[in-house]
Amino acid sequence: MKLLYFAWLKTKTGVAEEDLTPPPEVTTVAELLTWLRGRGPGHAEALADLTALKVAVNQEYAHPDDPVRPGDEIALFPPVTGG
Amino acid sequence: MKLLYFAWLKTKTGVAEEDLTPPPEVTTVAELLTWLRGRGPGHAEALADLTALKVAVNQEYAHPDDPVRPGDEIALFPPVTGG
Amino acid sequence: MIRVQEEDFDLGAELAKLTAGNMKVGGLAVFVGLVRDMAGDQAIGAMTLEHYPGMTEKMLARIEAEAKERWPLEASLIIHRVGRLEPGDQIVLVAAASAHRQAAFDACQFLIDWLKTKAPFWKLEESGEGAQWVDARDSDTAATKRWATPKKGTAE
Amino acid sequence: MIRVQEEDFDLGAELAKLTAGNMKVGGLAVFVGLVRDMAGDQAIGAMTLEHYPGMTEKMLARIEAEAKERWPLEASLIIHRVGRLEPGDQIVLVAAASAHRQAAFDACQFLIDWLKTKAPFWKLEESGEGAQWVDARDSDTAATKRWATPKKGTAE
Repeated sequence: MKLLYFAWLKTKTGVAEEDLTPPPEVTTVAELLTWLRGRGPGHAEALADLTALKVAVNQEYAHPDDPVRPGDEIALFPPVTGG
Repeated sequence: MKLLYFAWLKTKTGVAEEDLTPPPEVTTVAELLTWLRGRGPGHAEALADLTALKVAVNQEYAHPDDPVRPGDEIALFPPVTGG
Repeated sequence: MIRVQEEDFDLGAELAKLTAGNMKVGGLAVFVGLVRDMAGDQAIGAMTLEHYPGMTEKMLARIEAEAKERWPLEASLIIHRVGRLEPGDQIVLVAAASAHRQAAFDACQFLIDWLKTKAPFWKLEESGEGAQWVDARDSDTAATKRWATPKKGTAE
Repeated sequence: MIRVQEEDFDLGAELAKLTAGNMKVGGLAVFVGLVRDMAGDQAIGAMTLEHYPGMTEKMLARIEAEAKERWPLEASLIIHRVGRLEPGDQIVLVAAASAHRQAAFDACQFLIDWLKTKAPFWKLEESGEGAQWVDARDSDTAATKRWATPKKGTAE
């Protein structure tokens, strides 16, 4: 599973991209976020406030109960501010 | 008093501009239009439908009961279609 | 700024001038009206724009002043052409620049809505059946109404 | 058409290309976003626009497709820049051309409203106090809401 972090999520986790293999019981976006928070203090802080977080699974916006699968590209980022 | 006609009012009256001296009892836009209709069949036809007519007195939109005075510039035209 | 002219205008150059050097502009909204080759189901060869010199400039200046009063604009521009125009030709340009996009958008829409019902221009369209004065559209009057009560002097 | 690029764009040339040869276009509505030198009461030296390559293009294409479905557009264009930008620089261009002006205006506003809440761009502003990620504005979310229920897949 490929994880991508953008904007201040990248700063706080200290990583732009990482390849991870979560345990098989991680099957939804919400479960993935919970598991990621355990990876260290940077991840815990970056992912603390879920209301300030957007998730895209394979480049589509996703909800907490949407499924995640091995091989997916999961992006985590704050609300967008372009334009 | 200077009268100006635009668009199809000019075509129907056959005149773009005329200098006229209405009788002293013509003191309002409405009275002026009534008097102008008597100037001939072209004027009568052009000024027949007052709802399709806009009037400007000295380059300001005017209402039927607004005053007209000697020396005024009175323009008669259809609803505008620019832009 | 307002301009009434027979010549065409250079859209890119006009817009570049409008915001050049002003670092307070966050949004620029623009509308360009162009001559179509159809009016309803009738093919149009060309059109002639007549106007009321003197009153035209007065009304455009007042419409622009009203927009500046209603929205915090950094810059605004109205250019309207007169004379003979062919399909594809530019007729009118209105532009509004502001710190924020909604003010720019609203002011731009206001400028063209008011121009369409208050500025003394008339279109004469040439088709296969001869030349015909264009009728005013109810939708234009309706579009203007959304900007609420006009002030004295700008009323139609 | 959509484009994501580091280079600046020539506004006049882009707009001219958009309507060239299409005699069905009666109205062209355009919005250009520019870098301001102030954010709130803080002076901004420059900003860097980060984005999510791949998803950005996908979202912009979808936003454009949605606009074309909602309004009868003759042409549309979205250009968004990324990388380092300075005050006065152009950030984004959205444009919509239609037979009638209201469709052009509404589509243009829709394009920028949706872009601002759905396209994955993020602004990092440099001020005297260092670099700071810009917070999303509630007013942008509110502006998007006026276009009613987004379809599946474009939802935030």
